[in-house]
Amino acid sequence: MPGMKKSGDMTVGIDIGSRTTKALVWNGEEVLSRSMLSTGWTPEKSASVAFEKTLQTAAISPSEVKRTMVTGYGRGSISFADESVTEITAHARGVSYLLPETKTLIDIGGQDSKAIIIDDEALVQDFAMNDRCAAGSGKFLEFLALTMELSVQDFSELAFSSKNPMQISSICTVFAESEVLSMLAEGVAREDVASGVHRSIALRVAQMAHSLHPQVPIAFSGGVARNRCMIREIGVALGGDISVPEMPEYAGALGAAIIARESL
Amino acid sequence: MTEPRQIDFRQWHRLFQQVPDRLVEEIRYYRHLPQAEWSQYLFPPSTHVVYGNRLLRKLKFDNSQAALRLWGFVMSEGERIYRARQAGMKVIAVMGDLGAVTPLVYSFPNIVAFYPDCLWWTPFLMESRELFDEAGQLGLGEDCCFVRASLGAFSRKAYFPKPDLCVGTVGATCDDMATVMSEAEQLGVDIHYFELPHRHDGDTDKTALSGYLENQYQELCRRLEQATGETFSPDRFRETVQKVNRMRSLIAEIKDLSGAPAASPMGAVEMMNMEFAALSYYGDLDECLAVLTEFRDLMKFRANSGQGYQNQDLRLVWVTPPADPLLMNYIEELGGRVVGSEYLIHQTTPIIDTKKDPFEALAEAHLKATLMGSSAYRVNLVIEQVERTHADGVIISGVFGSSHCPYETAPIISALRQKGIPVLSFDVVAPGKRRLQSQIFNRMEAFSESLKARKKRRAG
Amino acid sequence: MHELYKQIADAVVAMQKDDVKRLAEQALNEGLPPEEAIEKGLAAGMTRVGELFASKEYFVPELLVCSRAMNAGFDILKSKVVEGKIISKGTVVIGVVDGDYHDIGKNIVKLMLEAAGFRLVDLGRNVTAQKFTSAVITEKPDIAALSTLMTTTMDSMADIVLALQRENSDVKIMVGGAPVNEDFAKSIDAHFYGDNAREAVIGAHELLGITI
Amino acid sequence: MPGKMNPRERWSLLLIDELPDRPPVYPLVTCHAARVYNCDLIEYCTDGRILAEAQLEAQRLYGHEGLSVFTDVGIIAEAMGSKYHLREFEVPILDSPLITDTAMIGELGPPDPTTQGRLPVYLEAIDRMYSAAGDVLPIFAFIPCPFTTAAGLRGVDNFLMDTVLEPQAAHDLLDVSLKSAITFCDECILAGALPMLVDPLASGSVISRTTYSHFAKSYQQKLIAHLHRYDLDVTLHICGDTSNMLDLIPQTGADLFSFDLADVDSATDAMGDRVRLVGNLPPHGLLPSSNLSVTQGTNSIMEMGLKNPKGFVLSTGCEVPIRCEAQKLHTLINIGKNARYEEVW
Repeated sequence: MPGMKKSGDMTVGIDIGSRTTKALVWNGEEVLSRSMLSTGWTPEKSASVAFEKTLQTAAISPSEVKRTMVTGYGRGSISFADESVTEITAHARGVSYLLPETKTLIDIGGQDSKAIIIDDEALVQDFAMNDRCAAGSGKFLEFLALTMELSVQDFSELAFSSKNPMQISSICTVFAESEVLSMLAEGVAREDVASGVHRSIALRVAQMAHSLHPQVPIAFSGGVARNRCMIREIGVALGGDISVPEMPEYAGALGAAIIARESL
Repeated sequence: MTEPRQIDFRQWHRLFQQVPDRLVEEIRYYRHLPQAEWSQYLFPPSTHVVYGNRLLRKLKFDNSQAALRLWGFVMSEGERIYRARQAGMKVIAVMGDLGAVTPLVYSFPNIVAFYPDCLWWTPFLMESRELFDEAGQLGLGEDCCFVRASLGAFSRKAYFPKPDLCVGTVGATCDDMATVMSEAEQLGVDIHYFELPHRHDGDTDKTALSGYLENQYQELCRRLEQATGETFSPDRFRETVQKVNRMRSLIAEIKDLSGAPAASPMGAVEMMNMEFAALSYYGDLDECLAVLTEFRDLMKFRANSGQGYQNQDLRLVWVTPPADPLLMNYIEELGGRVVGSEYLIHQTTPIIDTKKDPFEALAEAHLKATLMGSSAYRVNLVIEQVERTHADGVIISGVFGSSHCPYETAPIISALRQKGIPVLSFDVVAPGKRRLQSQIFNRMEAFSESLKARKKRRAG
Repeated sequence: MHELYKQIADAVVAMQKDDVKRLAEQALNEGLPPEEAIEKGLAAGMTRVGELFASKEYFVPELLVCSRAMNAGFDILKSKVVEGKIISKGTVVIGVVDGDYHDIGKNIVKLMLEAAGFRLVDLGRNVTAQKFTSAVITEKPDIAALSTLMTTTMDSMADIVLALQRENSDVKIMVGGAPVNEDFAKSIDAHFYGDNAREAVIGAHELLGITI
Repeated sequence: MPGKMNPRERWSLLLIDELPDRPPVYPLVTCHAARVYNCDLIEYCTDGRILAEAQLEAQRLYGHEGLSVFTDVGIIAEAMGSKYHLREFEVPILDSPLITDTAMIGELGPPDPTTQGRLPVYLEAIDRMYSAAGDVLPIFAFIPCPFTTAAGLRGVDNFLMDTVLEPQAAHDLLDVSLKSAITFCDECILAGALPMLVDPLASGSVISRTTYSHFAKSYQQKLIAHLHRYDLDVTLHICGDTSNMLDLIPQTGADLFSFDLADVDSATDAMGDRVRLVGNLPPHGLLPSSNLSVTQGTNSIMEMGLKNPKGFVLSTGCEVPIRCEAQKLHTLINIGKNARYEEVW
C-alpha cells in the first residue's frame, strides 16, 4: 500500500461493539494477535482487558504501541486510546484491506446493521444504518434462536439445510416471536421457519442497501457474517455473490488499527 | 471587536460583565409603549438556563453582542406576547401558515402575531417530555409530528395568552397541524381556517389559484377586522409590507453571507433563529428589524474581513434543520459549517409588490413560494443551492410522523445521490431518548469522516 | 437617691462605657456603697434599657453595647462589694435547647435577669434534656429558662420540659425565642412564656412571687 | 390530568405578572428533607448528592413546588474562613468566627465557590437537581445576605456591636461579604438555581429600622441589583418580625418577599402593588398543634394571599421543622393546591 510505514511500527485497533469487544495488534503487514471478549456493562474495562490480552499474546509492551485507535459504539468512554473513529469508517477500511475490490459492504452486528458503499479509493461514499430496532441485527437472530430453544450456531445450521424458507412478515421482535411460534404450532418444518427468520433479516438489510444503489462485489462483515445461512440469504436478497473476509468480526478493529497507522 | 468564537453559557455569563450597562438598559422591545422594566431583553443564556431551558447548558453560542441580542430576542418572545396582552394589544396566533398571513396581521394597529407551531422547540429547549406527554394525553402521540407540542401548550395555558383569533391553514399543508388546530378548537380557541390551494408545478396556469388565494386573504381580513374592531387600511398595509420586505431581503442577504469563503462567520443555530424571524417577527416587527440589521452588519463585517470560526471546513447544506439545535452545534464540532439551509418556510421569502392591490399582491407572493410548487421543484432548489454554495454534502433531517417529510425527503435524497452529492438523512428524536440520539451523533460523525477523507483526497 | 446613681444609669442607657467606668470610680471615691451603686445605678440603667428594648426603641445591638457599658462598671464595683451584701432573688438555670446554637436571645435574657438580681447558671447552647435535668439536680434552681431561635428545634423544647418536670416538679419553667408563642408554651406545659427579655424579668419575679 | 400546570409553568406565569391557575405552594422544606430521606443531618449538609436526593425524595412525597438548597446561614462565612461546628445529627453552627479583630477585615476576599468550604456541596446539589427535575421544578439556592454573612465572620454579638461602635469596620466587612455573595450567586445560577436571598439577622426582632436601613438594606439592594442585571427574579427572605419594616422592603428591589412574623394583609398594603408575597404559616404551627389549627391558619393566610395583586406563593414563615409530622405539611399543601385564581386565559 502506498504511504505505509515500514513494518515494526505497531498500532492497536479496538472495536467496542454493543455485544463484544475486539482488539488486535497490527504491524502494517499482518495481524500479530487478536482478542475478543464480551463488552458487558463497562466498555472502558472490557476495552482495557482486550488491549492487555492482545498485547500479551503478541508479547509486546504498551510502550511499543505507536497508536491506539478505538471504534464501535463504546468508543466515547475510552480514555487510554489516542483517537477514535466511527465503526462505519473502520469497517470500510478493514474490509477494503482484506477484500480490496469491495464496492458494497454489509455489516451486521449485535445491535445494528449497516450498508456501506465504498468508492474506488477505499473511501466511504455513502452508508445507511438500521439502529432503531433489533430487527435486522444479531440480536434478532439470537432472540428467535432462543424461541426455538436452539443455540445461534445450531439455529443457523438448521436454517441452512432448508430449501423452502417461510415468509416472516413481522419486523418487530415480539410479533416475530409469536409468528414463529404459531408456524411451529401449525406444523411447519423447523428448518423452514429458521431459514425464514434469516431471510427476513436479509430482506431488511437488502432494502436498506438498495436505497444506496449497491454495486458488486459485495462483502459481508461483522459477527453475523460467520452464519452460512445468512451469507446465502444476503446473496439472494441482493442478487450477487457475497465475499466474507477472514475473521469477519475483526474487520472494524483491523480498520481502526490501519487508520491509526496511516495517521502516524 | 473580538475574534469570532463559539462559547458556552458559562463563558457568556462571564463575558456579559463586559456588556455595558447602557446597552442592557437601551435594548428593549415594544418601543412604542411606555418603557417598563420588563421590556429589556439583552441577557445571557444563563438567565434562561435558570428558568428551565436546560438545553442551553449544552449549546455553543456566538460570542458577539449581535448574537446575544438575537438570542435574547428569541428567548423573550413568550413573555413578550403576554406583555402585549397586558398592554392591551390583540394577540393573533398564526398556525401552519409558514409566514404567509403575518404581513396582513401586522398591518392592523395594536396587534401582535405569534407562531404556536414553534412550541415544538420548547420540549427540546427544556429537555422535557412535558408538552409531548400533555399532547399524548389529548390523543396526539408519538406518531404525530413534533408540532403536537403546541397542543400541549394550548392545553396547559401557560405558554401564551389565549389568542384573540387563531388563523390556521388547512389544505396543502401539514396534516398534523390541522389535527392540532381542531383539538385546540375544542379547548375554546377561536379558529379561522385559511385554506391553502393545492401544490402546482411551474407550468400550471396560476390565475385560478391566485383568485382563490385572494378570496382567502379577503376573508381573513374581514375576520381580523372583527377580532380587532379596526378597519383595514391599505396605507398601513403598504407601510407594513415595506418593513416585511426589508426583513425578507435582510434574511436573504444574511443567508448569502453565511457561505463566506474564508471561514464560517456565524453559528448554524444563530442562523436558524434568524431565519425563523421571518415567520412572525418574534412578536415585534420593528425590533426584529433592528435585531436583524445589527446581525447582518456583524456578518458582513466578518465576511469582508475574512473572520470566522476556525477548523470548520466542510461546507454543508442542511435541509429542514432540526428542532434539536444540539445537532447543528455538533456538526460544527465535527468540522462542518452550514453554508445553506432549506426550510419549509418559503412563504416568508418572496418580496410582496406594494404597488398592486393588497390582496392580489399577497396572493402573487404566496404563489411564488416554493412550497406551493411540486416536490420536484423543491428538489431542484436544493441542488441549485448545493451548487451555488459549493457544498461538500447535504444533511436532511426530518421528523418521524411529520406528514410532509416522507414525500419531500425521498426525492431529494435520490436526486442528490444521482448527482453524486453525499447526503446524510435521519429523523430527529424527541428529548429523553439518549440511545437514539447518540446513534444520530454516530451517523453525523461517520458522515463527516467520509467527507473529510474525500476532501483530503481531492486536495491530493 | 444620690445624683451619681442617676448619672451611672443614664450612661448605661447612653451606651457610654467610659462614662460608666469613670462614674463608678467616682462613686467609690466618694465612698458610696458599691452594692447600692450596682443596684440603683447599673441595674436601674439596664432596667430602662430593657424597657427601651421592649418598646422597640432599642434592639439587640444597642442592648449589647449597653450591657458592655454596664459590665465595665460592674467590674469596678463588684470587687469592693462586702460579702453577703447582695442577696440573690433566686437561681435561674438557662440554656438554648438541643440542636440549636443561636444564643442571642438567651444571652439577652441572661443579661437582664442578672441585672435584675438573679443568680444565673448558664448551660450554653445545644443543651440536651439530660444536661438540663442534671443541672436542676446540682444547682437546685428556682427557675429553668429554655430558649430556641430555630423552628427546627422547637420539639426539643417540648422534650426537655417533659424531662424536667419528671425530675423536679417544683422547678418553674419559662420558655422563649422567636418561633415560640403563648399557645405553644401552653401546649408543652411550660409555666411562663415571655415575648422579650423584659417580660422574662417580670415573669421571673411573678413565678417566684416577688414584687418588683 | 390534561391542562394541569406544572410548578415551573405556574412560577413562570407568576413572574411575568400573569396569574397562574393558583398560587404556587412552596413551604420551606429544607433540612426536614433529611428526615424524609432518613439520612443524618451531617451527611445532608456535607454531601451534595445526598442533599439533592433528599430534596427530590421530599418533593415526591409532598408534591410541593420548588426544590430548596439550604443547610445553614453560615455557608459563605465558613467558606471564607470562620470555623463551623459539624457534628452528627446536627446542622452546622458557628464555632469560632474568623475576624477576631476588625483590623483583619482588609485581608479578606471572596471565596472560590468551586473549592472552598461547603459551597461545592451546594453546587453539586443544584446541578443534580437541575438535571433530574429542572424542567418542571424551580430550584432555589438560599444565599445568605451580606449582613448575615458578616455576622458569621465576626461573631453575631461582635458584629451587632460593631454597627454601633465601629460602623466603618462593619461596612468594610459587609462590602467583602457582598462580593462573596455575588461570586457564589453567579456559580449557583450557572448550576441552574435561582438565588433566594436570606437574611435572618436583618430581622426586626434583632435590629432597628435604622440599623436595617444602613447596614442590611443597602447591601440587599446591591446584591439584588446584581441579579437583576441578569433579569432574574429575586426572593428575599427575612425571618422573625418584619412588621415594622415592611415599607422598606420594596426599596431592596426584591421581586418576591418571603416573610415570617407579619400578616399578609399588612404586607399587601405595604407592597402588594410591587412585590409578590411568599408566606407565611408560622413553623410552630406545624408542630404540636392540631391539624385543625394548621387548616385554619393556612386558610386564613391563603384568603389574604389571593388578594395580593402581584401574586402570592403559599409557604411557611420559616423552615419547616425537622420533626414536623408529614400529615401537617400535607394539610398545608392540599389547601394550597385547592385554591384557585379566577381563570384569565
